Amino acid sequence: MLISQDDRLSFEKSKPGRRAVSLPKDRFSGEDSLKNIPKGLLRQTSIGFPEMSEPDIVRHFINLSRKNFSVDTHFYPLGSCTMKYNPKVNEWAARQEKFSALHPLQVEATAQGMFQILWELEEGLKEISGMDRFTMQPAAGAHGELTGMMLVRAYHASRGGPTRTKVLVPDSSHGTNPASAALFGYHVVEIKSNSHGCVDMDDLKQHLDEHVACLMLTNPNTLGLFEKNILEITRLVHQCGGLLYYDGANLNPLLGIARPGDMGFDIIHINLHKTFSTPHGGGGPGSGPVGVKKHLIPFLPGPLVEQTKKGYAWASSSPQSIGRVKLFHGNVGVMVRAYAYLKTLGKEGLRKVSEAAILNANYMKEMLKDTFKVATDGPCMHEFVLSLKSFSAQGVHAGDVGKRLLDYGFHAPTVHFPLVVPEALMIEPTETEARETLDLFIQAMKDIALEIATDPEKVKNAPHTLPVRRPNDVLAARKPILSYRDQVREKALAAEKMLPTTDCRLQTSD
Amino acid sequence: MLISQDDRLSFEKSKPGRRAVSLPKDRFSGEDSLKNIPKGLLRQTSIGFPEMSEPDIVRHFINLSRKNFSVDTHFYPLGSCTMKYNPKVNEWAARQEKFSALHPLQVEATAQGMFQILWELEEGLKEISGMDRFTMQPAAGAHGELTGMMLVRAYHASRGGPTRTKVLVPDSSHGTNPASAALFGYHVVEIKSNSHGCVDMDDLKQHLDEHVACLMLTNPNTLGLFEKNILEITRLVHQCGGLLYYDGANLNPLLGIARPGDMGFDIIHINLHKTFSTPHGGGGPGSGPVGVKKHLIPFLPGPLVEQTKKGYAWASSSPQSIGRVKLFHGNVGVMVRAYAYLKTLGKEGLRKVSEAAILNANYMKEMLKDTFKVATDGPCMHEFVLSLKSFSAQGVHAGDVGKRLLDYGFHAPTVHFPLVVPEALMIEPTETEARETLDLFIQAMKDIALEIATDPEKVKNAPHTLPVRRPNDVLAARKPILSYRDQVREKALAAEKMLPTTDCRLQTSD
Amino acid sequence: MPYLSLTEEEKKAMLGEIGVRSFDELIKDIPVSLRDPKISLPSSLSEPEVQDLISKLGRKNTSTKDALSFLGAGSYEHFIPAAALEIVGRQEFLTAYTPYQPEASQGTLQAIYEYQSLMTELTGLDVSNASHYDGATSLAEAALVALKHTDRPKLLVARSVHPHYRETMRTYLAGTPYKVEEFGFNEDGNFNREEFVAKLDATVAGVIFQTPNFLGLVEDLEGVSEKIHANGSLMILTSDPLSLGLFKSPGEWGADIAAGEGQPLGLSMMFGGPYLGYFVTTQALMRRIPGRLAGLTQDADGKRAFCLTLQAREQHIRRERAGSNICSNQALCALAACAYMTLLGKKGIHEIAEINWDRANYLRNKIAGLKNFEVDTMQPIFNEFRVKSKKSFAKIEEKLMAQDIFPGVALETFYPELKDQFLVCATETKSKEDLDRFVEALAQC
Amino acid sequence: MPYLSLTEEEKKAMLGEIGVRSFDELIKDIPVSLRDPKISLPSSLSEPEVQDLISKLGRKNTSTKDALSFLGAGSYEHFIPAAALEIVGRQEFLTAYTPYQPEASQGTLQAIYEYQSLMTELTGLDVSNASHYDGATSLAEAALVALKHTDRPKLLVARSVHPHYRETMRTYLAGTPYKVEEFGFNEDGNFNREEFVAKLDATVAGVIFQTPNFLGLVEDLEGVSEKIHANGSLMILTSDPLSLGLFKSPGEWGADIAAGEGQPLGLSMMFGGPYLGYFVTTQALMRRIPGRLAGLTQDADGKRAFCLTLQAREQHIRRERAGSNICSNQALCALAACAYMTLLGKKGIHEIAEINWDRANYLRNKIAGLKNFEVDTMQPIFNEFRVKSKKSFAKIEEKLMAQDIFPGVALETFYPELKDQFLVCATETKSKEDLDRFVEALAQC
Ligand SMILES: Cc1ncc(COP(=O)(O)O)c(C=O)c1O
Ligand SMILES: Cc1ncc(COP(=O)(O)O)c(C=O)c1O
Repeated sequence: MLISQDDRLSFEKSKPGRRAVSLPKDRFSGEDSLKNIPKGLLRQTSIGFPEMSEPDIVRHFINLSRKNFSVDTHFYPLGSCTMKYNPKVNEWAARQEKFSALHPLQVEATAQGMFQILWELEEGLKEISGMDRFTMQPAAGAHGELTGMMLVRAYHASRGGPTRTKVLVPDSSHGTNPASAALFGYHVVEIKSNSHGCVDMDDLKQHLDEHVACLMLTNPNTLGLFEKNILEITRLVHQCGGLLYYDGANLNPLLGIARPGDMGFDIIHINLHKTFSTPHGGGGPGSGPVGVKKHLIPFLPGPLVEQTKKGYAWASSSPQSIGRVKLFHGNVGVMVRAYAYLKTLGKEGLRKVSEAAILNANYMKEMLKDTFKVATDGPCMHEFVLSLKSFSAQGVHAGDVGKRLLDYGFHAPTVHFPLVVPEALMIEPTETEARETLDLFIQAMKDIALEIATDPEKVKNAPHTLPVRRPNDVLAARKPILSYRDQVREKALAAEKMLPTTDCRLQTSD
Repeated sequence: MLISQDDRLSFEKSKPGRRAVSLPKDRFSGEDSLKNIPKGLLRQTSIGFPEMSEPDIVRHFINLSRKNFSVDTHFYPLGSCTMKYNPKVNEWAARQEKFSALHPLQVEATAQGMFQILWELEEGLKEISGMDRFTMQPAAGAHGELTGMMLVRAYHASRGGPTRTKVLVPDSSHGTNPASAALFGYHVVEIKSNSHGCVDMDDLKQHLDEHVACLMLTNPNTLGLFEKNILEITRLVHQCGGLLYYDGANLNPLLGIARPGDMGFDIIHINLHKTFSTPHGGGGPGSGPVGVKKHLIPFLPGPLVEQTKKGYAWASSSPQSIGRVKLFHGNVGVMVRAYAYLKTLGKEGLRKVSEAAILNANYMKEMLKDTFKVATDGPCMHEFVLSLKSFSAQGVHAGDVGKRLLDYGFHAPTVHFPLVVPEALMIEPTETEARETLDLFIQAMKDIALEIATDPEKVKNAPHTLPVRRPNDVLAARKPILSYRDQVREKALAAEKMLPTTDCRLQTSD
Repeated sequence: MPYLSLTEEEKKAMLGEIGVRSFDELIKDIPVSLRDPKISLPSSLSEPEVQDLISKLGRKNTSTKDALSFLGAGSYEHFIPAAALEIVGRQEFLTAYTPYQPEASQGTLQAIYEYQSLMTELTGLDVSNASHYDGATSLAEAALVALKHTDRPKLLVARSVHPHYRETMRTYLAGTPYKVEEFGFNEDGNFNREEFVAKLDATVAGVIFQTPNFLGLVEDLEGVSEKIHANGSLMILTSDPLSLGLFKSPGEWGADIAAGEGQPLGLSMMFGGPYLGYFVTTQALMRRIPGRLAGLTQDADGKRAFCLTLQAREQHIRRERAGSNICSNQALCALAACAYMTLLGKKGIHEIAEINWDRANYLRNKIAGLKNFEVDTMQPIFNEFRVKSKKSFAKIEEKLMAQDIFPGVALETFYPELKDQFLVCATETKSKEDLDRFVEALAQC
Repeated sequence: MPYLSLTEEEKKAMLGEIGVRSFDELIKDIPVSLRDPKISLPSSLSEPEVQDLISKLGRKNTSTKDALSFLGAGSYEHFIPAAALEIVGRQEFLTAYTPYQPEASQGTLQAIYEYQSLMTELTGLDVSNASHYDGATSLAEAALVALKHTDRPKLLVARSVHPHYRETMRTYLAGTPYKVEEFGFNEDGNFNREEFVAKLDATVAGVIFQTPNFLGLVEDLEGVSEKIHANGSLMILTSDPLSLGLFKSPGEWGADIAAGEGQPLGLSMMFGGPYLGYFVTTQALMRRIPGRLAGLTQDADGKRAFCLTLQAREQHIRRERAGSNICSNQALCALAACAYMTLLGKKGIHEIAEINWDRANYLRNKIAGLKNFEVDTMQPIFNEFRVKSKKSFAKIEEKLMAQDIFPGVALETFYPELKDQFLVCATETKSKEDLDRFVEALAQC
């Protein structure tokens, strides 16, 4: 077994008596004082944490990290996720003790630098999006959407009138859109896409009535198309008294080019972890500030930052505020990164970013279109979708092509999304990639097309060169093993009943 | 080509017009002022640095790093190098801006925290080694040796008497010992090792006369043996007026167990980058403080730290000082790390470290001795040497076994050193390795022994699984290509003469 | 822009190669009236200028490293092992997306799986998710699980649960048919058992307690779960996870869900986030868990492999029928907690809890000796406790701030009746001298 | 000790397995009289305590980030790109040894090779080593190369070479048969051409210049190399490498060896080290280069590979006949410089030089307007210049220190005749406000 590839769990590497971090030995209260705690309150069960030395723990995690693909090591054209480069100066900024060691309830005067960042970041987001005020609390896009739905409800409630129970979402929308609306009790109505991949205006009109609370839209949509009827769409929804929510996950191609606020959106979230270049961390944390037009400001979660004569401060909550949606002020660490990025971008940088994102996507689309079917016509924005339906004959699915790309050293594009495209492969190169990288990817895709023709099994069974081959996810879901405890339990049970365990590896050589 | 394994040079990834780091645009002097600089002073030639974007540069270096073995990812039992775990808290300490942003010529009062570290580290080194004063200037072990030789010369010069021209070193000594002595004009005399691997007392006595300036010794020696006649050795050398220099590269097994100062050494260097756990950084920086007994203090390079009523300060140089051996105060960043380690060790930790280092080495030696010939008898200290002479029949050399270990996921031990052992393989596990790791290594060694018997070619051609196979070092030395310029030049020349280039890869697919 | 690769020449060439005359052709779908908005932003800064700006802004803050801070109340100052910081900084962890491609994400997946395993050990419950946004949202999701699982309309919440948690829960439930009812705490700070029992009726889906509660007291929950379960409701517990090294775990108290804030597990305070919502529950509720789950399985060769599992619960599969809408979570924070807990190890987790208790206990005893302050030394605490001042807290705070001491969090903000009372927190970061200095400063007030 | 793995049980078991009764049997060769020395050291600190201690010690320093510093004189405050810091922090670079096993060290080897390539580009010379300890030792080694190569006994050194370099060289050569002779500088700070010419005799192995010299002046070395080479000697030049983005390179001046300090290339000042000795020379002197060299070659499959080469020069092969004794070098510092230069790129290296010049030039012009100070605005400088004060420098320093300004380095320490003169350095780290604030403060003196 190679230590560098030792994939045992920390629990399996544990040995009684080993210690890593050392802790102070002094006790100030005197040895016996612990005895004053009522027995009934004390923990009786042991805590089965692993016992390892620091060197072994560090090696464990560093070697684990080496099994990942990441933006810093690989091209990661994951559609809808905007896996752009995460600038190192942003990380540097967020690590400064002068920010990281601030308590959220410190007296305002002692955190003026922090306040200034929050304030200026909000100002920047307002300018870029065309909105009037932001709450920085939401932790991610979906959290922003949920907050948005609360704002929608509070707004309509404040105005009386008919009860508005419907939230409209296009069938191409991201799963969080309907999920956020439904979680908050709204009835979700799907609007069809037309043959071009945009909102079907007729279908939309059919659903517009006085029960519409809101239309949620991402623009460009998940097919990478700018909704060219956007002004008509927002006009129609407003006309029937509904609000417009903008899912800002796809803001990257619009910096300095067009603003959701100008399109007529009332509420918007921005994924700082996408457009504003903060790292995804293997799934989070993100940050999903929610911006609104004037008429919705009173409903925002509090507290907001305000500028006073004595400096920045927390504004007292508006009586109409929906209330806080998070423990404290949001994912501030992510905001510090986004702030550093905003300062680097500046006025001049905005458009450059979006132009390059759009150009890169169009270049890839054009270079691939002879080999693969593009799901849409004409130019795309920052991403595009291929439909690999034609390979079904060989039994090859979009997901297989994604897996085969891993062997070529590329992270897979988003597969099987958006749902409206059969066998979808959704490619978003972002602006930070070099042309050479795009060319390598294009070549790999063409090579794979050839493989499908000549040796489809190779593609269907890919990847072949990664730390593991395809995990059996049916087994994973049928017999969920979600912790080391489950593993131990399963093993004991299997031993008893003489059955095979899911965790075969434990049975074989260690 | 996999981007993550793209081994082109930055120069080869360059494209005109690309930029990474941005710099301020403002000029305070006015555009034209540059014109005031005399033309003759200005650079005329262009600087052929690569042009790349920051994302591509980061990916370049991160992926390069992934081609390395390192302590944080692999077991690295490189004899004589003490590749112990490099604690992360030490790195954390050295990165603090409060140290890293100190200028070496700051007014003393503004750097008292830094001074305290230097002072307390010196105090600790004194206690641990049994010496009376240290200079922290030397940058590494070899630099310490050179400083030591200067001290030897200055000391003898100050006392008059016969000119002492000889420096004695055992034939098992590290190459830096004779090189340091010779560099400084001494005549180097090799003392034989006896059949047990220790200093041959008879040979030593033969060379002792009034021309002996010094005996350089590392103890335990490079065979991993404690020189049991050490007290006799130091007595004899002193008797004839010579000094004793201790090469502290092998101090790791002696912490809290025995002190060079007590053994009779007059001068010693300590490799902070070995015993004191600072990282090797791919070859450096190290730090090699030199400690002396009282009679040599006046000769130390200055300035030294002293404690005054107003706090710490630089002491004014002694008139007998040999003068500085380095630009400023030594590799302070390394010292900060060593200081953090010293504080973590404390009184209690010293012996624990050395005991574990010795035990680990003896355990490995005993477990391997039935399969491989151990070069010495009896217990070893923190390292031991195998002699693989017996495999010569199969044409397998120590170096081959080292290479084959790479395939097993272990860094190779030191090979072909010390020179006194034919086909030497020198193994130093260090104290920070777990028993399981040692066992895996032992098993790998045994497997390799089996491979030598059954399939020696596999071993002779190892490694098979690394980013490259064995580099042709004869070619490298015969036609040195030491820079991108050389490469370009060679390529042009080869094209002209229609010859193959060393850098074949450039000719084939990119 | 230092982060772009395309040069002007390349742009031109690429446009040409794809047969487009000008960039504007690519964005022709954007109505002209929308294009080129006037955006007022400062000019781009170069990296040296950004670094300089960040340093300058930093200097405008007085951090808890500059001052002696006794602030707690949901965000805690703890020592973070340097090794944990390095692990979290590993670029392959930091710059990866959600592990949707398991073959290219075994590092992240195994780390999440280990995090889940550690959390089940710590809480004594069966199944942990991969993280939620923070303690407040995690607890709100727990409330939703209870409401849906029992199909009952009401939550019963102890008033001694963190006020921000309760506010967030109310925000989440406002406008829905669900109701939140509270039961109070006694003069001594412990929950009011009579009121709890009285309000536990057939409409109650779940009951939420916090221990140590917001006032710092370790609640005695003896017999509570039996009552709740007999009523057909779920018991939800939120705790400082570090306190579980010393005090009874949610599992031991009989809780169905442990949901709360994991920040004490190796995350910096960072002015309030990013933090870590933990969510651990029983086997019975497994399929109601919000957020991602990493599971163990086999790969095509029968080798151990990890993947995200039970995804049918989630929004990207189930859309409007999903249990929760969460997508991005706090993965890197979970990794930090995973590294932290692993570094502490089996013994360390007990020790760190004990040390926290020791510091707070010592400090409380000392303050007990001051004439202008009152503490109840008989109540069991973890690392935080309530101090009643005989003088105005605002004045005291002002005085101490002048000495670079952050004395604690005023309780009146959260409970108007607790005038001039404040929460004081002391963790392992405080030395005896620190504590004595604080006491001395208080004595001067 | 948190860094050990062996438990007491394991130790016992292992001793047993190797047939040893007690640990002492393993160290029986150590004379009993030597064993168990009494060592007086403080007790072991836990990690939180170490962190605390380090933070406390840090607070006792006033760093150049806390103050406004104009210190230079061989160590320079520069902006370091965050990306460079991350690269240097990569564990696989940081915790690897010297790349003696090339197959397991291609990362380090290629990075060194790129460093060497960048240094040849920058200096305009042919071959760079992989690093030396620092500027002073590298220059001393260059002196040794000249002495050995020409087999002549004397070095001629400009007195305007950094005094610490000259001292180090003297230390290196004291007690050897070699001699160092110096030639002075003129009133204006430029080297004394007549003296140089006069002393350039047949015993001279090499001549050493610094430009910009210690007083900050860019030397005019027109015709110098011709004279030196005509004399059969070598020309050795030491320069701030950043200055080469603007001013003539060693190659252009005809130098045989460029050796000096690479700290300005992305290394922090760190109270004086670790720094980076660069050493670049001509093809002719290649085999005399001290220290390691990385070379390009082919692997067994004909694929490109890197390895250490020309090792026959080095101590581990050649022992007492080695050209230099260096073993460990400053590899990680070279990596930092490599990352820094790559990040700057072809344009950036010129720009950064220009900005440094701009800041210093602006500041010098401003100071020229002050009545108590005198500067020579006609002399070409890079980022540093000499100021003559009409008042006591000690007093000025005291006044400025009270305003958290480090005004510069006193020249009297190094050149007794330059009383109340000081060196002022201004790099790209200084904003216009910073410079104006300094001038304002000086004006008040
Ligand atoms: C279009 C779209 N909407 C919403 C989201 C949800 O954002 P988050 O993951 O930050 O909750 C995503 C994330 O992938 C998305 O692509
Ligand atoms: C025994 C011995 N002496 C001296 C040295 C030289 O030390 P440094 O590399 O720090 O110059 C070494 C380094 O490997 C060594 O092992």
